[in-house]
Amino acid sequence: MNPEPRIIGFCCYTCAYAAADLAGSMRVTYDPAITIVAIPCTGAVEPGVVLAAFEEGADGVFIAGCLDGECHYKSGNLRAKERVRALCAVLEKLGLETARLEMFQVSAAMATRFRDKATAFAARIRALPPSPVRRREGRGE
Amino acid sequence: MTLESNLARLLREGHFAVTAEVGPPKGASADPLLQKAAALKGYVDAVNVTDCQTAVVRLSSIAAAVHLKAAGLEPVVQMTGRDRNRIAIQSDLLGAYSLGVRNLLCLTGDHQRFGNHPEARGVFDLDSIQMVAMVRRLGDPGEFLCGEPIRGERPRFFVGAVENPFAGPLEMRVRRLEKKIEAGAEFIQTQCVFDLERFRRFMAMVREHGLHRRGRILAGVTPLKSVRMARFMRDQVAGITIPDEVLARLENAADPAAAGVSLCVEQISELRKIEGVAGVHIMAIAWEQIVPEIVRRAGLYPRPAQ
Amino acid sequence: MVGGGVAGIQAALDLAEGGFRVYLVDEAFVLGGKVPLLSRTFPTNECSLCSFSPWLAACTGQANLTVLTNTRVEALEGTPGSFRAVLRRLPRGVDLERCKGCGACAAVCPVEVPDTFHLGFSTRKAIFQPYPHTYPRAFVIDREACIGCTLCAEACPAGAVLLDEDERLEEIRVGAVILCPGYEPFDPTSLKQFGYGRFPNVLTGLEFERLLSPGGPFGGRLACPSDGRTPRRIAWIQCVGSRNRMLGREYCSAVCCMAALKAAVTAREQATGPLETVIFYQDMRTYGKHFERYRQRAVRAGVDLWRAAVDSVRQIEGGGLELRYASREGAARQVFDLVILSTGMQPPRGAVELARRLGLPLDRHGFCAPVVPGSTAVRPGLFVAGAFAGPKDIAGAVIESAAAAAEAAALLAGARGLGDRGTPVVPERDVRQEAPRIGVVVCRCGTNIAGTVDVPEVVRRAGALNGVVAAVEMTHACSQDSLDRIRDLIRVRGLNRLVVAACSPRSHKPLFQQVLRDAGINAYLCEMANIRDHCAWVHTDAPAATAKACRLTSMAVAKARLLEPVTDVTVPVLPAALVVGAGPAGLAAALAIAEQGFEVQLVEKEAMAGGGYRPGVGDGLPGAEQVRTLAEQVVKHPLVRFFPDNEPVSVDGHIGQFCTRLRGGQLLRHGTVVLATGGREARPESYLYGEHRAVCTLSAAERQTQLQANSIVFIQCVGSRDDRRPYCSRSCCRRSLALALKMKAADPKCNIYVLYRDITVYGADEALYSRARASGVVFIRYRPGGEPALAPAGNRVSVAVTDPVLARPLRIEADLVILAVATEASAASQTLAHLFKVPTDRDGFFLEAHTTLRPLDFSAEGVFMCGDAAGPKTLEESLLEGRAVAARCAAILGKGLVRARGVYARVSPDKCAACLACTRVCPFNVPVIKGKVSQIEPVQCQGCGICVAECPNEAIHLIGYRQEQLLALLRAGLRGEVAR
Amino acid sequence: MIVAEAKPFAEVAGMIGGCRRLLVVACAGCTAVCGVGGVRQAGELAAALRIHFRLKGLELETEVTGVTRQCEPEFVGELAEAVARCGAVLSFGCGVGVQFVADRFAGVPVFPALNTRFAGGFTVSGAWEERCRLCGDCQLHLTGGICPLTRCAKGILNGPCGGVQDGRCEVGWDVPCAWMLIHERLAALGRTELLRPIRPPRNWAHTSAGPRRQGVSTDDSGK
Repeated sequence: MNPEPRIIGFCCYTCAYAAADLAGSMRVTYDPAITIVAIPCTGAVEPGVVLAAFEEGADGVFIAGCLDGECHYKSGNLRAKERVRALCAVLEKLGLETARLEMFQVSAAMATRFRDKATAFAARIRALPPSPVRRREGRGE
Repeated sequence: MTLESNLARLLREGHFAVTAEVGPPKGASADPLLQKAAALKGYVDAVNVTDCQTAVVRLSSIAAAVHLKAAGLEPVVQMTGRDRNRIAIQSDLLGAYSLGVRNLLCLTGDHQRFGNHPEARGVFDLDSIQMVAMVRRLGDPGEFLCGEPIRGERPRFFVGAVENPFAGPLEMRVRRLEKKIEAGAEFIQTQCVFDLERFRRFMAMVREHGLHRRGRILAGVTPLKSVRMARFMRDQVAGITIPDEVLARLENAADPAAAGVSLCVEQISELRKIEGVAGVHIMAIAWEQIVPEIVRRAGLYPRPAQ
Repeated sequence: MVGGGVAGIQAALDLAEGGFRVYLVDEAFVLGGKVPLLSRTFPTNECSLCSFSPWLAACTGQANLTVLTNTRVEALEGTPGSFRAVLRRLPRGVDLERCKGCGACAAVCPVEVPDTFHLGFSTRKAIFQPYPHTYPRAFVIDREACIGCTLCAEACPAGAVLLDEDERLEEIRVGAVILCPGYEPFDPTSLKQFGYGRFPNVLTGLEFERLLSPGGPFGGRLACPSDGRTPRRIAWIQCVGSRNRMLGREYCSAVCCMAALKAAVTAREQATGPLETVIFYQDMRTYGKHFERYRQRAVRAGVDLWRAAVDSVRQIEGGGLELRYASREGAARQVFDLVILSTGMQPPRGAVELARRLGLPLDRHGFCAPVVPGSTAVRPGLFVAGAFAGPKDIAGAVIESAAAAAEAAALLAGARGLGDRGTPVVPERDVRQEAPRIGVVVCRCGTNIAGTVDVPEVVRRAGALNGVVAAVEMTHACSQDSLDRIRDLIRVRGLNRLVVAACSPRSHKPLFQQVLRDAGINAYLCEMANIRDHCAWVHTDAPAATAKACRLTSMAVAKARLLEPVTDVTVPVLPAALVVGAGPAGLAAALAIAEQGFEVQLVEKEAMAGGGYRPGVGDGLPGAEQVRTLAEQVVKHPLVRFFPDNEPVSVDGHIGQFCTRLRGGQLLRHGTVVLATGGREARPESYLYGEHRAVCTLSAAERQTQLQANSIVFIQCVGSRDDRRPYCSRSCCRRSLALALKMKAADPKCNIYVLYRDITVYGADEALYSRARASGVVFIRYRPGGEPALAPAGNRVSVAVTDPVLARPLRIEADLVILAVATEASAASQTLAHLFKVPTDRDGFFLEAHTTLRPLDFSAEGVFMCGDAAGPKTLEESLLEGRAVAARCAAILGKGLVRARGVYARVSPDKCAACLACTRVCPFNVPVIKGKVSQIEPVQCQGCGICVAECPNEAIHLIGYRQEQLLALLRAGLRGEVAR
Repeated sequence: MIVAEAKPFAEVAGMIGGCRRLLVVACAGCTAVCGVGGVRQAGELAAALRIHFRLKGLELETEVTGVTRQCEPEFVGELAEAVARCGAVLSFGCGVGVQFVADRFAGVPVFPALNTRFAGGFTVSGAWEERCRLCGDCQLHLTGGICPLTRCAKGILNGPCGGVQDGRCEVGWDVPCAWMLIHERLAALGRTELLRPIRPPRNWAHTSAGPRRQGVSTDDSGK
């Protein structure tokens, strides 16, 4: 159980970020623990940056991009998928639950799908204990 | 002691030679080998002893050869470049000759990848052609590969090589055969023949280049014991082709083993008809006891006296 | 530009970009036309909104473009080059500038009316926003519904509601008018037999699109409108209101076949549990690019295609819908849960009236077909494009509107550039040496943000952040007075960074960047925190929302601290276009570009212009004369340099600055490229071709002036729509029918048989089909597998085929067998594709950036395609595409310079190991290794950052998304920002 | 080019066990080019290691940097200060690089982050393939530019052996027989006569089988 999780969501500007905007204008609600970070394309997310998020104490990270075949940049979302797969392997080796990292895909019109995916992810993270990286942290905050 | 190779003599005198093949045991006793040998005695002119065939560790071919010789058979020692470098090969050959071995078959050797020690380092210092050339120079002018003269007796082996007419383009195989004979190979044992058609074309090209005159060619044959074995050889053993009609004949046979034998016998009679074929090399893998029947039915019995 | 649908918008933008003043007029409240209604677009199955919204966004930034929604054209007087247009501006009831789209008005509005966007499946208020991501974004008042209670006016925090606004007449002066008003779906209520309107589960195609849309009434869940239960069997009835003699509607609506296939596929994808999808059709017309493949995929996915005419639908107990139809076995019935009527297109009433007022020629169905095929002119200075000119799909409309734009631009060539409004540029202050002095503006957005988020708290916390020198709150940061205040704040407090915590940067960042520019600060020193759409609007718990707002703001500040100025990269455009291929399309493109005043370098591998129609090759072909005159015009045009017997051998450079060397050694410098290398007739490998003299190809037959034959057999789809070429060659049916009619006219006694799979003539050409049948041409359908069998019979050929109706073998003794053979990509395409680093599709035709919305663009900027090289088509379509491409080129050539996006990848040469990773991963082939290091041309870079994440040495970074910027932002978001 | 691959994470984590400060050094040479030894991979591994140790209740401090080529003393020299700061080095160089770093900083432990595999290149097949055995006795002019030593499983000079079938090698049906390739190439060049002469036994003295090889440098700068 994690009462106040910290969740970072990297959202591609063309689809996922737009879907999140639409979720706003449709006034659907989701977990405030989710913090959206805009990136031009999921293909631009550097694995190192994701690891940094965990190192800085993120309890969960999701990467949200366009649907298959709809990537504004053709293949960005596919590369992102590969990288997420590789990153999950790293988390496993580190002994972090792979459930803390996820990639999902939405179109700009799928506000509710975005809400559902994000909410489900947040629920999953809340069910997990706080990130051991943070628990172990020498210096407090 | 300068006893000449019986096989060499027979071939020179124009007899249709018959050789067989035995694989040494996977243990330190020669008995299994001698049992096989007993079956062959009197039916073949010489017996090949394989050198850790398919890269599976077995009793040394030279030691096995000595045992056979003691049992009254003439051995053909097989020597591959897979496990020995030029130093080891030359030294082993001096030893073999000193123990009365006269026939030598040079091979590059099956890759260790599919043997029982795949992690072994393959030596492949020399390929078969280079080995043939080296061995011939040991005999004449009697010098080691490095050029140093041999002191005392020189090993004058009757040197052979193998050829596989069924691997890659014919014309390339013939060219390679030519290189082996160039290098000094005096006899050639071929991969087992099932595809007679292709073998005939091969021999035709061999004759074009006059190779059959410069080196005695023994065509390989193998009695197929079962359909399973035939399939395995066709699919798993590199460089072996078995035509569908051959396979079909086994499949339709009530007694495949019997069919295999008669097939082998027919093949031999067909091979005898081909100009330039100086003999047959019977590779009855793990079925040596059938060799006498084959030799008889092929009308090659009795063998000329040693 | 009358009509703000996707086609109208694109053409308007092309013209505006190219330096013309453009008025984009639409009767609707918002731009977009029909496309936003669609759940997805075929054949890519993309979310139409996603792919389309960039164009809406572009409308915002375009200074030359004036969008007049809710406006009607009343009258038009004058002559080409100087028209006086009278516009009727209908009241919107809401001020476009002031409205922030917060929805406070709708929240209080007491009136509930059926939601027109969801076609009545759900309700909306009398004051409403027509659909998400609209442009303009402002709400509107539905006058019919409004009861004038003024609650909205009181509720509006921005005072944007104008209840007493009246309609007014306005006059504008324009040089040319393009009509692109689109279409209106046929209303099937009149067709009683289908029970539309009576049975709730009988829907039109468009209604079903809404049903499927993720933003639709059921959120994309497949459901029966009657009771919301999940359908298990859905039927489509094709050609409702199209190809219908009785209704006097003898045209094909051109899109319904694909629309139905797409809807069926989508339905199957979205279905939970088993679903049967059956399409009842007459001819499945999948003639467009990638369409036939789509059809095959659909069938593989389980969509059933039944070739049968449905005569009635009736509702049975339990709400099921029983279809009665004529099958080969006779009358048959089937019960379905949902029935979708593929209703055809018809011209919009308003447009028809306007056309009448303007005295434009209308066909008997009310469509405004151009006078000369291959042109869009209907009257000097007046051009028509899109479905109003005749039914067509989105891509078709986009192409036609571009062609219209080119023709208009040619007419007004002299006026190009007059449109540009030079905005005075404030000299930029160099802040690189300064320590960050950040100003934070927190927007209340009326109550939108302030309602949930404790704005003063956010301001207080922001004020304490490192590097922040000023933190203020504003009611509406985006209102003009606020913008002025921000500008002054920057000046007075000497700010060098701006953080705006408000709504979405997607809609508002450009606005605040402009403020920075006006204040003499580089526009890229601006960062936004989306505390409305991503916070206040989606969280109800005030403390949590406030905490998050603070977090988002501190993250933005952390990033802002590391922002660096970006100088706009621009490259001058060489005002010339290279056109490769002088066939019909290439010639049309060349002429249209030259007519707009730009140099054209026309390269042709043959010695003569005309492509397949050139003298000695195409003599006698229908249209050969037209092409020949066109060729003469082009070749002797002063702005055209013709290089016959030549071809490109090397290409260097990029959009604006291409440098191409020809085999002849000539070095050509140009700003854009048009690849129009055409296609070729595939050589038949069957049907005795080349073995019997009575068998010839369609084009050979067309070239014959005198054909002596009593019995003629046409065989369609020879080499098309098979495994080898899974596409329809598009022009053959039309050409075959035309030829058949010509033969009948010449000799009414001759017997003509057309052996076909699907007669694929679309739009107005449907008339050819009915005329052919009327004149006694016999049509016999064959299925793949049941191809006709030919056997020589002396001078004749005996053709055996199975009669599908009677299911028995037929034998025809033919004097002449005409094979409608496939069109395939020309061999040159591959070489050119390699040369210009552009892709081809699996069939060897050029592959466009976006099949629906950018049908003539390559994803490599500044390079375009047209004609058969892009896929088989009719001569008229090729000519039209040539013109259209000219408009795309002119948009670039007219601009004089191309500007890089603010976000592009930058290489640090010292770190580059020339490992080629970037060149291998870039989806647009932008990076090249030059001088031993990677070079990424800013104007070509699309700014995706895929190479950035791939570069092993971190030698590439994306402006505005540097790793250290993201790390700082993450640290701020996760650890909490370190206060001063 | 030298082709390397990342060592298993556990192995690296194990070897640096006791260190609390670590200098992670990328190499902009071969290993970066084959996408395993660049600053990116160094940074990612450093981050992973930091997290790994924190989860063990330990703090690892890392400094990530890179040099142009770790196989050059001059470039390695640039690391002096950083090495002094950290006291231990994790090298993303090839075997050569690691040794040069270790030689230069004999006082500090130097750990290899990569396994050095072979000399090869990125082929159209999208994979890295071995192309040279560094035998020091190049015969490519005789074999149509295809190295039998590297690409023939047995490295024979008078091939092909009898194991070839349908142009495939006996060691695996996915491996083309190098000698068949050579034969085709020479046939295309019209130079099959090159296959006629018997190639004599190879002089292995120049190869990895021989003593350590040293190149003679024409100038002895830095010596």
